[in-house]
Amino acid sequence: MVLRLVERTAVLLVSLAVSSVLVFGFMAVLPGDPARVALGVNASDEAVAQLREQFGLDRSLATQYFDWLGGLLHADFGTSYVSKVAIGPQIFDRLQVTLWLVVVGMIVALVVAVPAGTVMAARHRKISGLALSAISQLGVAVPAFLAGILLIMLFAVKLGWLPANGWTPPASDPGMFLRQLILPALSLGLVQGAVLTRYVRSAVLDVLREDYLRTARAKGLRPFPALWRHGLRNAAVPVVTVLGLQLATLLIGAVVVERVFVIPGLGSLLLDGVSNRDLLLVQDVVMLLVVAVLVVNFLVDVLYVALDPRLRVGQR
Amino acid sequence: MTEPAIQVTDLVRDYPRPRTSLLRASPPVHALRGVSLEVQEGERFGIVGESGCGKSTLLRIIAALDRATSGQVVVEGTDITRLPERRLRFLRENLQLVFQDPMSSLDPRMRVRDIIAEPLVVQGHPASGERVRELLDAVGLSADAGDRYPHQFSGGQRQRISIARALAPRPRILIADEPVSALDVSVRAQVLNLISDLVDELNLTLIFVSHDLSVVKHVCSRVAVMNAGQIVETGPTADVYAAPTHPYTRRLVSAIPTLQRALSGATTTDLVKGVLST
Amino acid sequence: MNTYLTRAVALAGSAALLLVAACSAGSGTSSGPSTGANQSLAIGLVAEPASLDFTTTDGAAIPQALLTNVYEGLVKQDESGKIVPDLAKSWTVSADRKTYTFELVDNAKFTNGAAFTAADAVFSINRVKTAWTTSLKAAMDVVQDAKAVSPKQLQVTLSKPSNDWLFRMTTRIGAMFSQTGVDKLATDPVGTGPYKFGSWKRGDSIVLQRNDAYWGTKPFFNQVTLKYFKDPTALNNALLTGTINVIGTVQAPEALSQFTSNTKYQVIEGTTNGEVVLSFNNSRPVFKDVRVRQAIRSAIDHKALLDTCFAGRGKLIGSMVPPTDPWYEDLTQVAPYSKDKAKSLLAAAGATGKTLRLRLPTLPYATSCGQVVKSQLEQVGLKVQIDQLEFPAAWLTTVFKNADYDMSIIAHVEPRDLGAVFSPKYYTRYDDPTLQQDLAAADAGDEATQVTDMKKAARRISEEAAADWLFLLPNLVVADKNITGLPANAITESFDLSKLARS
Amino acid sequence: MNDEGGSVSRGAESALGVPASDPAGRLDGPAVRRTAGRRLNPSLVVGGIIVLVIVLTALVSFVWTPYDATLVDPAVRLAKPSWSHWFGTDKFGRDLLSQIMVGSRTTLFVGLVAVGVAAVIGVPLGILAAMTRRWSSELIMRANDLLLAFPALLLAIMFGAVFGASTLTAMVAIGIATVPSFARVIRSGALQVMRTEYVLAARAAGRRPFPIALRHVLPNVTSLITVQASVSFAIAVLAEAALSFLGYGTPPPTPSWGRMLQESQEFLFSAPRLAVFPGVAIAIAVLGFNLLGDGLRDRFDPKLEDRR
Repeated sequence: MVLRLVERTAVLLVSLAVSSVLVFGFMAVLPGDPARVALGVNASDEAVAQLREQFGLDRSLATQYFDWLGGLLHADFGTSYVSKVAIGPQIFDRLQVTLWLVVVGMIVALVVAVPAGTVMAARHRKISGLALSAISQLGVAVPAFLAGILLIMLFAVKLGWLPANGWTPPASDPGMFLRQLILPALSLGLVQGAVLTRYVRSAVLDVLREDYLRTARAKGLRPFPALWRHGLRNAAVPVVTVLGLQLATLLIGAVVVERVFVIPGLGSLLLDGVSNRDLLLVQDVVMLLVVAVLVVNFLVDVLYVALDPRLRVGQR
Repeated sequence: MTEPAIQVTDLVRDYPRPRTSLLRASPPVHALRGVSLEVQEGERFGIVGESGCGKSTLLRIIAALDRATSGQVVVEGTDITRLPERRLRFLRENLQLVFQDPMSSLDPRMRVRDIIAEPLVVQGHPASGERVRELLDAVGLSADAGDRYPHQFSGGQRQRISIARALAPRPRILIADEPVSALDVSVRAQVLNLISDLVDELNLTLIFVSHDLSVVKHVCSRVAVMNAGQIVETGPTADVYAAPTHPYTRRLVSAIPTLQRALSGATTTDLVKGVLST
Repeated sequence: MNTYLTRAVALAGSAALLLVAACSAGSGTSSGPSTGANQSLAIGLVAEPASLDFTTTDGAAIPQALLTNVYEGLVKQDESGKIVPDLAKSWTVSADRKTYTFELVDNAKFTNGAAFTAADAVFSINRVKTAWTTSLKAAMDVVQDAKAVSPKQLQVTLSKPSNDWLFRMTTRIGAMFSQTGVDKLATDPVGTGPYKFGSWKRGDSIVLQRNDAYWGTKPFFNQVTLKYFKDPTALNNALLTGTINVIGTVQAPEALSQFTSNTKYQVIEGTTNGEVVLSFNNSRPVFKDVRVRQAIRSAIDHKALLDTCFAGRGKLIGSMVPPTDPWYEDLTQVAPYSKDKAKSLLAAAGATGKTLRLRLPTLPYATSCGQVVKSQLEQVGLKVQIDQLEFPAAWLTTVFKNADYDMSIIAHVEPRDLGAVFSPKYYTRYDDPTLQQDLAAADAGDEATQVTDMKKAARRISEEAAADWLFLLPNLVVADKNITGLPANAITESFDLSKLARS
Repeated sequence: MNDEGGSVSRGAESALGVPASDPAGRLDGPAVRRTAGRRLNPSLVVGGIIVLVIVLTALVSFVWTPYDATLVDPAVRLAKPSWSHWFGTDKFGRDLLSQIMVGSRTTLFVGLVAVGVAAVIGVPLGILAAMTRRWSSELIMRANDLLLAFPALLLAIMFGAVFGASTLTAMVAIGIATVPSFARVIRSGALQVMRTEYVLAARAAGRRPFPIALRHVLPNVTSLITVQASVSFAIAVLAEAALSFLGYGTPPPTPSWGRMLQESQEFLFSAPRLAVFPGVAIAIAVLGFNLLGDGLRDRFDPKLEDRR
């Protein structure tokens, strides 16, 4: 198991290194000189040259890359070419916001998916199970932003129960923070939950067909208690895996939901960066997202081993 | 008969196992631990042993579908152990296999005609419909069977198709890997008899593998008993059956009554084991 | 917003900004409500600044938030468009119209504690030439010399008479900076205005605090939050649910009905400086023929277009002059809608069936109007191919800088921008010596001459069909019923917060 | 079987390999078998019908729509549904039904491009990864993981910024981002095929790897490809809608459901039908392709049979 951890870590590190080269490379081949882009169409060549020097863009690509990478390793994200402000604190601020959204969205998804998926599996031949299946199918088919708009129309505009949008940091006004968090987290979580529900269903179905569960039922346990005692741990393995993958989807889904709910998260930072051609900022945010996804995948892998005793031994 | 059809010397096959410790390499799985045997031309040679004893590995190495860790396989005078794939043409023409699982041994997306003709096409023979019909006839299937797909046949019929495919390139050596163990009891005898008849008729060398000593006894003149990657006993089938010398063989022989019972129905566990070992 | 936005287009980009610019009134008069109430206000706007430093960053978002609120100039425009005193109590112009002498107010102080003096004014004017990097700085080129005669008297000498210079002093380039307060302009602006910069939550809002040491009438609100919304629907929802009190810029005029029908809100509709222009690339052979340009103007049913793409809000104009400028004339009848006339003009020019590339910036009004323009032009026998270019970056490079386009649609929101837009160096590539003469005469003459000559220029570009003016963007403000002091017209660069109050 | 080894990583991987879009998650089952004579399952029927209707609508729209879908007619703007305009008109006076009809072409185009790109790259990669030796297979799958870390929407936005926003660039980006899930699923299917005895038989007959891939592996993973394509199709349609919402989707005047939805926003109160029709169209299309995918999967996967 230790070895496996070492191996996975090595793979992670190599992946991180390669992806940093990819991200840097992609930005480097983008048409347009960042300095000229930052200064504008009418800038003089001298001004551009001066800015290039100021940003260090006159150095070789390799130097720039290692400089950037070295900075990242010290949590120094550089200074924006456009706003001339340090990027690190901005990213950190926005990341906190997005993390709240993603984590609470994930919790919503789990709270929806685990019971719904289990019921769907346990009653897969019954009307209630089929009805739930149909609902989850519909949930998967609705774009997250549409769900958001509908939630706003209903709960904020029509009923006036919750604010339509906005963001308040939890420290400054916890009540407002929660009220503003509910709708975006729901629109992110419900749609994601619908997807997750179907994985839970199939994982539970698999477990239901296992011999030990049949035995347990043969011994007279009713389906839900039998599942509870024997099944859920086993069903958790594939679900956790999917959850890890979905975290990446959620991070990106947050981009759209942030737009609908006017939340100053990483997604809006990224979109602003792209439209302002704030290349270094975009590069940093993309790298951060990629790192997040890779690290989550790594953790899922590790968790996977921890959850499945068969895999822990290192053999089938 | 100057040289044996197949000569296996000191064959070893290890499979790596994933490391579980940083410091030591994991001990490899020893699938074969020094197997030697000789099969004479025209001989019907049986290999018997439990699931997982290394039978299938041995067959695959003989058929050059897997590579040995060490040791030597000589087929009709040629050492194939280190030959690259492109120089194995003679082997591909002269040695064919029949597999255990009638479900998995035929490509579900191909017509029976194309399945049987595949070795011919691959080896550049003119794939005449004539030959396919001839083969279908030889295994007891009607000529229109060629137009159908494998799933339209029963297990026994599929095994006949497998046999027809194996015979297509007119091999001199036929290797049968548990050809009947996945079949219904009722059709086992038919398929066994078919193999037996064809081997006689075409004057083939047969290697027949089974976990079932009684089946081997039915078909083979000589038998090797394998256990845990090693051959523990070799000899004429009748002798081994009548007077097993190795304790493991004795256990196998004494288990035959149980096997009889197994044949009459309670084969689930065996079958599952069989499936897992492949 | 990038620094490369030049002059008019700078503002044009974010439709919003322009829509909003509120006008300021003379602050000397004391008509405002009394201060002292500890109330706050939240205003919803559309384009968030990328930086707080408009000396190096172009775009309308920064002056919208900061000008007249945090920064003040020597002079400013009142709601009727007149130039009135601000940090200068009064001024005189020499007979040769080249020397301006300003008397400064006595008690103005910067928020960093320093007193405002003539030296600061000299510093600010000279700094435009040295430290500013935006293209707007060119308006200061005409200044030959600025000197502090006394701490409260400033003298500026121009190299040639220019009516335009004093007008430009009402815009951002006239903003007065403290000699000791320009170190961190991008994050910590220092000015003399009624508000001081509070905080900036990037991606969300800017908070301004009342400047309790303000030299003039102190504003009613203790704190004003400028909240930024990229999505117009979100902006509307924020007002509906009470997150904000004012929509400074209605981006989705179709959605106004939900406010007009609700007694909780007031809707204010006025004019702006934002001419939505269907611009022609006059260097393209097809557009060198005046008949083609005129045909296009005649082919467009402006009334139907305005109804369709801006819900009928806004005003039809026939040239590059908004009604708030002194030389405004109704020129909408210069090219009345007539499909037949358009067809015959095109036939005469041999342009029937030609394909034109309409390259649109990704801005809602441009996208909408572009589709109507395409449809209407195709009805008179032209083919129109629509391309969308991401705004600002792609549009600015392709259309604005490289003039690689046939037609485009953009709102030009800078005030008094006729001369700037219709010049051979601009992306319209409009080369007309007669027009240039009229403009030069207008700039050099006295006020009456200026009006006459500008009228001449406006009529000329309309008759020559240098472009088509689709409509003038309306100033659409929606607010809680009890908010007062909202200006009807938005003709300056700033959203003036000083007169807002709650009744 | 010489890759019997690394079972831990394989196990984890094939489980990870279940793409976020593989709701039943059973693609690692022996889906390579075909079972005949199964009764039709409802998902397959409903999904199939929906997809068929969309395809037919798109085809019909080439020869006939009630009105020219891009014709601007201010006289009838924002008309309510009536006999002359069944779904009403939008703010430009364009007929909504005609736009929905022509929009189905965009939807199909979107899906075909995205799925096409993903399949053309992902399928060979998956098969290659299944058939090559450990290190090269490992390399392909690691590269795959890496690509998986670049989310689709992100790629689409970047592509849009670089190459200009268009349906094609956006969907090529979505397609590229979908490659990993294709490659994984196809690899796990191809591994199953490679373990079958008919592949052994083909090798024993002297078939070389490339013909085996072509003659045996590819035909036997087509069911997986179909399932994956169907599910990816649904995802691409959703992605187009999201991109349109963000302003990186299909540019006007080409009718697109995603953009119609985006344009309808300012009418949410005054004319909600403008949002309802494209919204429902998108949901139905996504539902249709998802159901089709589920139905195909159930049909191809005998393991699921006892669940129904």
